[in-house]
Amino acid sequence: MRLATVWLDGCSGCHMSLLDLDERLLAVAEKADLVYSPLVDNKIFPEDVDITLVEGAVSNEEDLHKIRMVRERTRILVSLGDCAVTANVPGMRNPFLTSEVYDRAYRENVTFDPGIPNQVIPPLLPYSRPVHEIVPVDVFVPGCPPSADVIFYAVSELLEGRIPELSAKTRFGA
Amino acid sequence: MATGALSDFAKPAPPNQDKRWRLVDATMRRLGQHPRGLIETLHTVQEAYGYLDEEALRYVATSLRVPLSRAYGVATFYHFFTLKPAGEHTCVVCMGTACYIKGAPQLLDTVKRDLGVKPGETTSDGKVSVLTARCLGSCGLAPAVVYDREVAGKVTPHGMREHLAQWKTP
Amino acid sequence: MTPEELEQISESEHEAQGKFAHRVNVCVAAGCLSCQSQSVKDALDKDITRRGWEGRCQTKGVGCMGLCAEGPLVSTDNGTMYKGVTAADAPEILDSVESSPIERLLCPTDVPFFQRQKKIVLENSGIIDAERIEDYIGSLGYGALIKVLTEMTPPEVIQEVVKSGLRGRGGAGYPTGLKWSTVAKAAGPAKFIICNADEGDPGAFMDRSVLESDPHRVLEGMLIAAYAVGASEGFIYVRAEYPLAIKRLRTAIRQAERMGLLGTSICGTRFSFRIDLRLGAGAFVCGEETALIASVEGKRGTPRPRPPYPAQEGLFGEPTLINNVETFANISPIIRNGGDWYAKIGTEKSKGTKVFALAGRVQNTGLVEVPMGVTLREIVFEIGGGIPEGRKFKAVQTGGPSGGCLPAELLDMPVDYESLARAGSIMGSGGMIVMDESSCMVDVAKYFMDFCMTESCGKCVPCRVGTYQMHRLLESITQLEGTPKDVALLTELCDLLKNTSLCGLGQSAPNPVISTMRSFADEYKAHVEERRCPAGVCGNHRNSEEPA
Amino acid sequence: MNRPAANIKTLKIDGRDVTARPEETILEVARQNNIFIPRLCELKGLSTVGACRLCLVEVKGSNRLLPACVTRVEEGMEVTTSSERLDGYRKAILELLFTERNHICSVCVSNAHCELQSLAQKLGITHVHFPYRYPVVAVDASHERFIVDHNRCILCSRCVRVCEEIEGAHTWDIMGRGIDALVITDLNQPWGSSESCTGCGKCVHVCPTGALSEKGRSVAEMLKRRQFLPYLTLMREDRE
Repeated sequence: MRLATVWLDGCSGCHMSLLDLDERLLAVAEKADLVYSPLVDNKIFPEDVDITLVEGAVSNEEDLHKIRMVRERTRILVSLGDCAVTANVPGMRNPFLTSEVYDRAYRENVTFDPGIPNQVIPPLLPYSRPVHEIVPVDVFVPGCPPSADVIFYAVSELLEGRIPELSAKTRFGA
Repeated sequence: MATGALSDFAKPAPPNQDKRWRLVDATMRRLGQHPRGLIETLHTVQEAYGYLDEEALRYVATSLRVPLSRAYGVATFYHFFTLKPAGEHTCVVCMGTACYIKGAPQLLDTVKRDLGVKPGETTSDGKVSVLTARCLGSCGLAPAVVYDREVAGKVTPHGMREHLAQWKTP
Repeated sequence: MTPEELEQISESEHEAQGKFAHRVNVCVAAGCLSCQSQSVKDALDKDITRRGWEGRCQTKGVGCMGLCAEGPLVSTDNGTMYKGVTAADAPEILDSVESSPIERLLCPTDVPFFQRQKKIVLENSGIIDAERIEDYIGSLGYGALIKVLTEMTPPEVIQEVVKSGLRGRGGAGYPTGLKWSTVAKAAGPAKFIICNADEGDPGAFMDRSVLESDPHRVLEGMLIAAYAVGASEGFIYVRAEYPLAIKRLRTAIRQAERMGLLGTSICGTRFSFRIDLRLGAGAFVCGEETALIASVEGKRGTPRPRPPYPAQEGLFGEPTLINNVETFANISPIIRNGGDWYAKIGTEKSKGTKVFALAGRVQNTGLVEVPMGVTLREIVFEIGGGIPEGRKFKAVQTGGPSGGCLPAELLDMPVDYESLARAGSIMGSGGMIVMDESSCMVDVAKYFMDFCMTESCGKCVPCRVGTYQMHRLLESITQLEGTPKDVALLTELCDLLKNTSLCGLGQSAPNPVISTMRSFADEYKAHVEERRCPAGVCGNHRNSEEPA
Repeated sequence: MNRPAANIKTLKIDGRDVTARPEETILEVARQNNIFIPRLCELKGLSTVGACRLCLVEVKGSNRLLPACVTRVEEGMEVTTSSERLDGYRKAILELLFTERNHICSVCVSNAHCELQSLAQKLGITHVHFPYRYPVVAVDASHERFIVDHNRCILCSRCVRVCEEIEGAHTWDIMGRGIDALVITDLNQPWGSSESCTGCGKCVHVCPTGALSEKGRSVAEMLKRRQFLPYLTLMREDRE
């Protein structure tokens, strides 16, 4: 199986939790090749990925571009963690205008050379949104972050070709 | 119960000397000073003062022994009541079904363009308040608009524009 | 007041009116008033004085004549009707009462709009002066009340109403007689009658017209109901947005009290009944009985789960009978002519007549009363005169925000409770809005959902959040930004709201969406698949009649 | 207390034979028999309003779904508390609640102790398939001991009822209507400035979510105590 992980707008906590699999990572590695991930070197998301775990909400234009490409190249797309599932903390800006958010981040709270960057930082979308509002998602793993046990269970089931039943094991905010 | 405790909650005096409070008091008396007279009393206040402010709500609530939060809850539940003073003129665009399909949305667009206000708002100079109505029951004359209590039927954006212009010039 | 005294008032009224050689009636119901009909009446009065015709020609401010679109309407005693009359026409009209009619203003009455109607509820509308109880009495008014008080027992009255087959005219069509007997059987130290005059459907103005044109008829219906069920106090819950109706009701109550037709020991019997007004304050949900009761009690108008039903535990916890204006307005003719007479009109399950407010894209907008069972086609194309400007009929909407849009295929359907329900709409209170090809049905669905969202009381979750979600989905579809997935979500929410909402408002809120999705699926499809509005209504730039 | 046998109703809930007193509701009887029916607005000791619609059940012979919290038992009733249809509706209703305000469980004082959150898990909700609303609503920390965070409020009205029915202060009520409804104190003023609030804290402890909390609690630290409610009800009954 070809496995990938993607990091959109999130704190990387879900990837940390993934690393918490510890020695169980070896068990996963026996069944799957990690073909793309912020944890490995590949810079290009390959074609024909079997399973992609997505951490983070879709918040800016780069996220949007990336998740659409990932969806096209992935058989089973997994929303990993509350940011991907609900927009969670990145979504807390959603009641406000992006201009207000920029002001707060780059002007009000900045003492040295305040100003909104116009390069490098991809433009924010009007809302930070859960992945499934942008592209179809096959499996949802809520949790902030989902525990290593939950991730291991979910990935193991997927590698066995089954869709994991997760509601008994995790929830929003878990 | 001690009578002293009761007298603390005797009917309060009106907030000020304004004679219109007598009308309000009369309504409350007619309804036996009972909590169930709340809505009728609020109607009288709004008729007398044009809107319900905090002072009036507090006075009516205490007089009728209605909890403050309930009085506020009732005053904000019913769209006929308003907590803000209206402008010098009011323009009510009927949004009944007949008016809607005969061009009420275009009338609202006209108001927005000409006065720069949305329904429920008053122009910054306090001249005109714009409201919408559920249905005036003047469906035979759709689309209908009420300019300062006068119903006008078969209103066109052009006619409306002229009417609003009259109000703008002092 | 005795039967003899009533007879006497009636006779002297006839005599007083008979003294005039001529009479000119001017409609002073809200529709014509907003076209300055009062100034027409004033001009007529002035010209009568000028001519010295005071004893010869009477002018009378009367209620609605029906054809509101052509107002102000004026009729003369020789059966001529004039439309679009202005104050300047007054002298000419007075000239015409003794010569030939004025061709220029003539409103033909031998047309289907007038000929195809059958007036029971509106029998006095456009004929009597709503502000004079004598005129009502002169038209058999309060005769039914005297009849029940002197000749009938309460069970006999209920029996007559049961026999008539009358069903509630407020929407759901619950059998009126059955409702009355439930309240009559309920035990309670006090019972109440409420007349629901909070006509809330946008596009409906039947009740307003009845209240403005013939308020005593409603009082008489309530009195008879009170006698039948054993109530001693009644309330009319009337929209604050109807100032003229309120004024005329207040006048009518005062007059009836003065004549001993309301108050204690009515007509010398042990029957006492008082009526008070309660003003609605702009909440559609108060058409729901339990919400209406909460509002009369001075509270937020939120519905509560039933049972207990208002007939058992209603206003102030006591058994309460709630009927709407038109239902009460049917009572006195039923008592006067008998339940069997009434039951002969209409269809097997829907008896009598129904008043409809015909509006929208139709030639003759106004108020019509027709026997139950006539077809939509008759109403729209014969009585209504069809669609103006040579456009094509698209749909007729009945039942307001709880109803549905009926397409051309259903035009030959008879108008009765069952047929409308089968077609996915409801009778509702009687609003009938005609739409032509210039209306987009998705936009119409959005309009009604906007209404339901704004009017949701917010108590139960499915209605509070569901109407918001549905409106948002329809908003995006009408912005031509919707997807087929949005349509699927809409369908899911329709089912949810229908089955889980607390009250009728939420349960029926999806009806306009369901019925348009069923009959105009291609329009939804065009919006989400081709991003195109076939009627040219939707999109970011609304067509305006004039350049910005 | 002994009651004559004639006053006992027998009915079936999910195929099980159960008995009940005639004044009892389906929800009460189900609870006595450890049959789970989800609900958020109902709380034992407060009046029932039938507002959240989560406790809707199927009753044989009725074509409508009935709210278990206000529907009284009847002889021979056959009640189904769980079915694919009911579960679907319940999930949809809960999801609608999640979309209505800004429920960010991960940073909520009531995380892990929240009735909305735990019900969602129990009913197998792993994501919300309706779009979120993201309203701008306030947090009021003006009271010296308590906080109201409207982002977490589900308008169940438990606070309104406990304040009116148990405390007798009627500090809380609901203003506005529909999607714009909000719980308020007195004349929609800061809680800290309320004249009628006694500061008893009952509202905080009956609140099913993190909308009402005690000050000084961090994420997942707000535990709610409810034992006072049956206790007060019982003690007041005995006083009669």
